[in-house]
Amino acid sequence: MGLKVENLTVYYQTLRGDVRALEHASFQLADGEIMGLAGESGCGKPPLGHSLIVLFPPMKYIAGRVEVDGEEIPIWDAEGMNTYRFRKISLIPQYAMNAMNPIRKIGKMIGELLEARGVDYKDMLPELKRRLDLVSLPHEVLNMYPIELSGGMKQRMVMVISSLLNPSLLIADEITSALDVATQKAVAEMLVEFRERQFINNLIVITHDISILYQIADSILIMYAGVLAEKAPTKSIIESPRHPYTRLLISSLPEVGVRFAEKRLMGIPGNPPLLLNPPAGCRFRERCPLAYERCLEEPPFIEVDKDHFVACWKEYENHAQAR
Amino acid sequence: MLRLDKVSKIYRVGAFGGKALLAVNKVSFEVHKGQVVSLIGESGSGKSTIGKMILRLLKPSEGKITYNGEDIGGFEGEALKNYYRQVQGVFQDPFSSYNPIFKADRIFRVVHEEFFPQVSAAEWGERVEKALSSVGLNPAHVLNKYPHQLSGGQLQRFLIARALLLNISFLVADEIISMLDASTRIDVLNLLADLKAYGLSILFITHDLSLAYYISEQAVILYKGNVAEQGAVEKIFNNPLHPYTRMLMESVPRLDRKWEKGVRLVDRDVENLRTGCPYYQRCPVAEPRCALSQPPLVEVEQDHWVACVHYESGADVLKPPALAG
Amino acid sequence: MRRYLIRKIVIYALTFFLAVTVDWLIPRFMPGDPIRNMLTRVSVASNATAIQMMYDYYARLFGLDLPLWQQYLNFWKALFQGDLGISTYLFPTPVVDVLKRAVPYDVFLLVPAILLGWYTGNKFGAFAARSKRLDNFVLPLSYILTATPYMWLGILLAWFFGIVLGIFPIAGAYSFSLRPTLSLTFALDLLHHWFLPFASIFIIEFGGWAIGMRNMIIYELEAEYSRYLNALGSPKSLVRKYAFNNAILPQITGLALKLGVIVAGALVTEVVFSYPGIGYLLLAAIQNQDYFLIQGCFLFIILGVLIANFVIDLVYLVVDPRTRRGMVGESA
Amino acid sequence: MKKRSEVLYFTLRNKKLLIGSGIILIFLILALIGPSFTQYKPLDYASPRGAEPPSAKFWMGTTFFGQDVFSQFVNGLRATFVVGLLGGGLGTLVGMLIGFTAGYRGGIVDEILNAFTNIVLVIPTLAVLLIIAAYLQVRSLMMECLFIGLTAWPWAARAIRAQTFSLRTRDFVDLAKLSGMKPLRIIRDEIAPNMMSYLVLVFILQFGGAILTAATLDFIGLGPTNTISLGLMMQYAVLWGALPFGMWWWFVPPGLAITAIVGALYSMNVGLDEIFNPKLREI
Repeated sequence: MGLKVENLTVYYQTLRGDVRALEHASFQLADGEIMGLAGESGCGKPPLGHSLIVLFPPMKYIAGRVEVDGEEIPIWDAEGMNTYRFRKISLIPQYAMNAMNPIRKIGKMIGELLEARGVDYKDMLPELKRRLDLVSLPHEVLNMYPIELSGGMKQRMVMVISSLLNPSLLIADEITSALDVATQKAVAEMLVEFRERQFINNLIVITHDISILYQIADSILIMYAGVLAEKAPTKSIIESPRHPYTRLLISSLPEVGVRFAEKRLMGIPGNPPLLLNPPAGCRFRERCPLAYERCLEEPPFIEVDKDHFVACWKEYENHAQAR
Repeated sequence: MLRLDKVSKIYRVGAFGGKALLAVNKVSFEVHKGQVVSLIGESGSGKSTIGKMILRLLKPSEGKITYNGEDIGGFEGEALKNYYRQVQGVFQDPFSSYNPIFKADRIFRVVHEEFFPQVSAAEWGERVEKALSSVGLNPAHVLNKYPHQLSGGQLQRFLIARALLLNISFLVADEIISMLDASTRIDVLNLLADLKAYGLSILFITHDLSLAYYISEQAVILYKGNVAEQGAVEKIFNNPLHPYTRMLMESVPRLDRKWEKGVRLVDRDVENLRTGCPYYQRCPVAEPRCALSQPPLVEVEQDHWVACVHYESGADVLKPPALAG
Repeated sequence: MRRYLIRKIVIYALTFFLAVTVDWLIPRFMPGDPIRNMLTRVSVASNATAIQMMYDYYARLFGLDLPLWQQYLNFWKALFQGDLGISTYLFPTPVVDVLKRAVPYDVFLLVPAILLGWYTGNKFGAFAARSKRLDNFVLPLSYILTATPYMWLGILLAWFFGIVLGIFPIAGAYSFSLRPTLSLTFALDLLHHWFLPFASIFIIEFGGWAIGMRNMIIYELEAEYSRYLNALGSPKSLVRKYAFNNAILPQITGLALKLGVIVAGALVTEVVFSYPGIGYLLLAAIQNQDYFLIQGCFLFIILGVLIANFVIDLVYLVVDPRTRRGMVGESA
Repeated sequence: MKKRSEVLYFTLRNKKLLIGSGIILIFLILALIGPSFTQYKPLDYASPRGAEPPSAKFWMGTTFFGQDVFSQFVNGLRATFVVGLLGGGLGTLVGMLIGFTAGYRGGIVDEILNAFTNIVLVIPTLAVLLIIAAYLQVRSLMMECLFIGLTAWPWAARAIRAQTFSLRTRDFVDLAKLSGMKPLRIIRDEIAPNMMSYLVLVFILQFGGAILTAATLDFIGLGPTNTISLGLMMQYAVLWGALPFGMWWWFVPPGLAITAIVGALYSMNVGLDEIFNPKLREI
């Protein structure tokens, strides 16, 4: 059944008013789907990822519903969510390097965490050890303090902890950005393996690095300025993007094997709008080379091809014509 | 014009400098006029330390850095200031490069006060506007603002404009685009390439081989402070020799190729390896002799050097497939 | 870990060395001739032989005819022989004996007041951080308590409980009518006299540690390991427990750092209640210009604080795994 | 611009800061103009009968000897503010000097200064003050400020050092070096302005600490020999039987004033901290 998000809208409360960080987000993940979430800074990746598990002030729930395996999840209820966290929805945080209590031995910490959630540590221990093997961590780490582990080891340890109760949905937030390329690759591949072994059902990988997503994700969701721009299977996003923003974004990535002297790559001129008071209509309008009058209205996020969703009037019209 | 000659940097760490950490080990290279040299490595490879030594923010422990033949270690007072007129740096984190409590354009005022006190305010204003235009910024949009009101890309261009005001001939660009959004990255990179066309020499410090390939002529691959491979960037990119370089090429996620499956990381158990190849611990093709002595940098083909026993004269040149597994 | 200990010991040794030097320096480099000042302004003994004896004693001990370095060495030598001179105010008792008499009272008063104040303050501060309403009440109260000068709280308590209500004695360590014996009556009397000075130190300590812990724990509740626990749906009790365990570490260091101030506060509390500890003794020494006794008290206080500090460092070593495993060079 | 107005907004909304500074202001005004409201000098024997409770003539009553408590109180307040300002100010300055030097220079200079700071930190400073004061026969208020300032700096130095240490690794400091700025100027123009809020907090705490230390010294009778102070009032009160005679008007005001001033300073400290540190702001 996977994950189903409908019309999710989350604001950030600030002094100067609400920042409309995420609006009208609707999408679905099929069983076992690994989705990458990408976009520039300030596009709304964290609000989307975090609101699915830890919606705390200054984040404010406005509207929308979230279903995991057909069951509605009360994301607006900070206390009530505790039942679902860890068991149904789990998180590998961006701050994985500091996520473990510095003065507890890791094994003891896991034990206390599990007991607090009503799981017997002893029962869990064999499985825990199996998973440590899987991510190539020695069993001794359970008897060590976090400070004794290297960055990559801590990252893998947190991955094991977060997925220990086989959550249906796992959210991995910028987990590879602090790692060296070799470790980055290993960690990303382990996440895929977690899915293969059905430790987790769905995985959402939040990152600014699209090339990582190309390696591991089944689908990619591109966000721009707090709204969904495009969601499609990875291959389609990379090879035949439909949204003008996605196209520009992909083409501005430095391709391997290109030299300035031979081919000059281009960025996207301009800056994303401020979300305190975003422009009406399509939020990419001001930077879009294709913008026309209709873009003053907000474009719907529609399926233009199988599993390929786009929020762009041009695509909407092409699609309508095709039919 | 800028030359490093067996430069090393040893950090004293721990209480009362108890332990020594070799951050940079006998690195030599040269940057010619109008040339871009890339310094490539992971975090902890010593690449930023080299940049800081060139900028005189750190002192080399051994070796010599010369600029147009003069030892930069000897520059004091006016001579140092004169050096800074010609050699400047831009750093990784655009937000950390600005004092958050002042407006961003204060960096221009400081340059005015320190280097050009004789220039009138009006003329300086014109120069600033010209410099901003030449880095693709609209002065009216960016002047008189606080750093947090500008984007990372704008801030990095500001810093390049600052360097341009000094009429520099050498720029140390330390990971200047790694914290920028994808959409603005390439513009800043292009700007550097354009400046190079006007005769500026650039030391481009990065962890991304493809970026180095995009912009530079020469490359130095560093691992734990040691040069693993160095030479013409085309040769390194098209024919990587050192196992470390190959690992980098293989692990960097790319949009045109998927990762090879099932490559396991090597992590040999070595306690305080003092002798031997610095990459021994992680090298998939290491041999027992690799733990004994550090291989010297040898020229394998013209302008392509590598430090690996497999390429020492007389040794069998390693065939690429052997490295993959 | 060995590094940590060695480092600490070196610092303490240096501190002690410096303190003794200061103690030695002051009477020598202050304006005026200390011997003459003392003997002209204070009539300590009535008979001429005693005065002469003292004069000789001082002349020899200050040894103003000797070169300075020799005076300094002699001072150290005497110190190691446990010779701190003779009190003029309690002539001819050696300073060391005078101090020895006062010490038990200090230990009896200070150790419980400081430790209990620290412990309950921390517990209460952590408790206050739980709810907004409790916090709103506890926070201002604690701030007022730490802002209160020790002697003033002592005076207020003495006045209210001693004079207005008349339920506690306000001076001395035991009633004049009793002699120190090992009887229950005496023990109860001792406690009765002990309570108010104890309470006035305890209350102020309590307030200070309560605020400290409250601020620390709020900081720790924001820490990333706490956020991770929250994200994994752990109950508040576990999050709070971890935050407390982490917050208590800086509080231990804080106790070591504040010890000097606390001891100073306790000294004046003793003065208010005429409690016969070092503080009371010191005041008497100052008022009677008894330089040897002043020097002795000073050295004794320093030594006490240093030893206590070292004990706290050892405790820290046991409590914080990071120092124990030698991962952090300097955390205290 | 936005940032400024935000700070202003929080300043005006922060009760802790407003209440704290209000209390300080009231006492400050009292200290400044109070003495002109009484015709008695603090140590004059104004009333032939001693130990009078508060009345229209003697607003705060008289001491055992018939001295006007109000006059002593307002003059004592003056001394208290002087000690806070000068003693606390000096402590802050020395702390800045050592903290900036150690933090900016690093290396061996830092090691030495750090060890020195730790040593002074461990020695109970009050004990040092006691023996110094005990050996001096004539002591002025200025001297007291000097001694307090010279012994109160260690924790400030430690705190400033830590802050400087983290700031000096920031890129803008490197950039200032690349502009040929001298170390002193970098500390003054680049590092110190960034710590302004922090330095204000340090000063406030030093101010309060100096007042408490002075009160303790004065109470033991080692304060200034030629003026009145709040601590001295308490000493006289205890010494001359204010307790058994129930003369609460003699010992309550000085202690209350110290508690109120120091408490108000702490309250301001917390308030300012909330303003400067967005993490602590309540939304």
